[in-house]
Amino acid sequence: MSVSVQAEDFDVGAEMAALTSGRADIGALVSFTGLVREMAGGNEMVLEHYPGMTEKALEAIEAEARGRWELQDCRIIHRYGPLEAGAQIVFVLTASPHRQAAFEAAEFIMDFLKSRAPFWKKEAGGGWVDAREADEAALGRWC
Amino acid sequence: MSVSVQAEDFDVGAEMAALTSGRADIGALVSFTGLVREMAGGNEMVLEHYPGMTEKALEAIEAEARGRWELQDCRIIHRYGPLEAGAQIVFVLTASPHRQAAFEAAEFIMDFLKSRAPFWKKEAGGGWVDAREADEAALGRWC
Amino acid sequence: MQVLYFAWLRERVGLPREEVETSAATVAELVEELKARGERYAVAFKDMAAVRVAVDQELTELGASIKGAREVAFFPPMTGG
Amino acid sequence: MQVLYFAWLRERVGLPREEVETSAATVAELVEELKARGERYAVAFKDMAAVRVAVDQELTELGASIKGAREVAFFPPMTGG
Repeated sequence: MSVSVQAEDFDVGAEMAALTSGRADIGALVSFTGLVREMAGGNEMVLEHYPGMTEKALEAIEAEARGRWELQDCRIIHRYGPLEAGAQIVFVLTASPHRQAAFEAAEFIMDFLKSRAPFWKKEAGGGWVDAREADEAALGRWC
Repeated sequence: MSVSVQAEDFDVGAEMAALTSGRADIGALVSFTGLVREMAGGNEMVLEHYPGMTEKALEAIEAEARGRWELQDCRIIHRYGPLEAGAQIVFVLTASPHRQAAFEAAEFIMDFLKSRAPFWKKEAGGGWVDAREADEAALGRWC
Repeated sequence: MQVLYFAWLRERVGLPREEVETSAATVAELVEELKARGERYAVAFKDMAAVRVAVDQELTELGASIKGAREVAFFPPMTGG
Repeated sequence: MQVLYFAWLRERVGLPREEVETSAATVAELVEELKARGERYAVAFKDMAAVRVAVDQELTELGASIKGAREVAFFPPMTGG
């Protein structure tokens, strides 16, 4: 199981080392780390999620990526709860013999996760972050 | 200066932490790590390079990426010398407010670096690794 | 059946989840029943273009059947990542 | 002018760099002069489709001028990353 939904922070170096440890068949490792950007209305946000469905949704996205690309391994971590500006929110790591597969799979996972995993962002000012049309549109290229 | 050409290994976690430290304006961080895959003819290879030109070529690739995408920072590390199977060869890190810019810039840098930075791989068996047509073709999509 | 609400749907309805007895066959019919419960529900479900639904933790459409479902969740478009 | 060789060009020529006195105006003319130096050079430069060149550390073409150049380097297609 390589999907984690957690309140705690994560260590990208340790995650990458754990994935490559003891093997020499991986050629390309791509990571995406999403960070909380400083906001106009205060520097904290809260990520609400749907326990149970979140894990299922991320596992389904990972399975879809593994079906589409030659992946040797894959890791997805998504945090929830209160997060300050600068904090890590999400981490996606893909390993493949080939760089293009690793890049595309990581982009695919991020594109689906943005609009299909049940998370909702609320800014410190009290407003819920609106879904971006650009995020929905980004799914189009994978269909 | 964010380009390093070195014989020593590098620490991806430390590189990422150094780039994001003390700032909260980055939204997306994409890393690519290239690793030596185990080879048929022995598990060591040697990377030869052209000191002086290598640094210039990598800096030119980085400058081109910064001109094309909204990058807040960028880091390129490339090793040379003897490298064992499983070892890290190359590292590219891009930071942007937006994930698509960070992904595309990292892919662009890797595509150019593969065919335009003066490195040559020699396998333990004594044979020089041939350039791949797929690598040359990969440049086409950026032109 | 458990009905769950997230984000501003939770805030507008005023609770995160509730047990609902229903004979509705589809999500859309369930929404009509809920809207009839009072002002808070009517406000929450006013703009259904902004509401997403999951039946037993699978994203689906308003026309989907809820026969035999254990859990129906309503929430705004997702904003993860 | 310094002439540099890398990878199998270095191995075939038998040295990594040398000082060359030349009146060649272009890379192509320089290659012809070098090939005339002997068998090792002739073998190294036999298939020019497999040879890349940099003048003063900038990638360029065989037709490029080398007037005033300090450094001309020959090498196979690059295989970094």
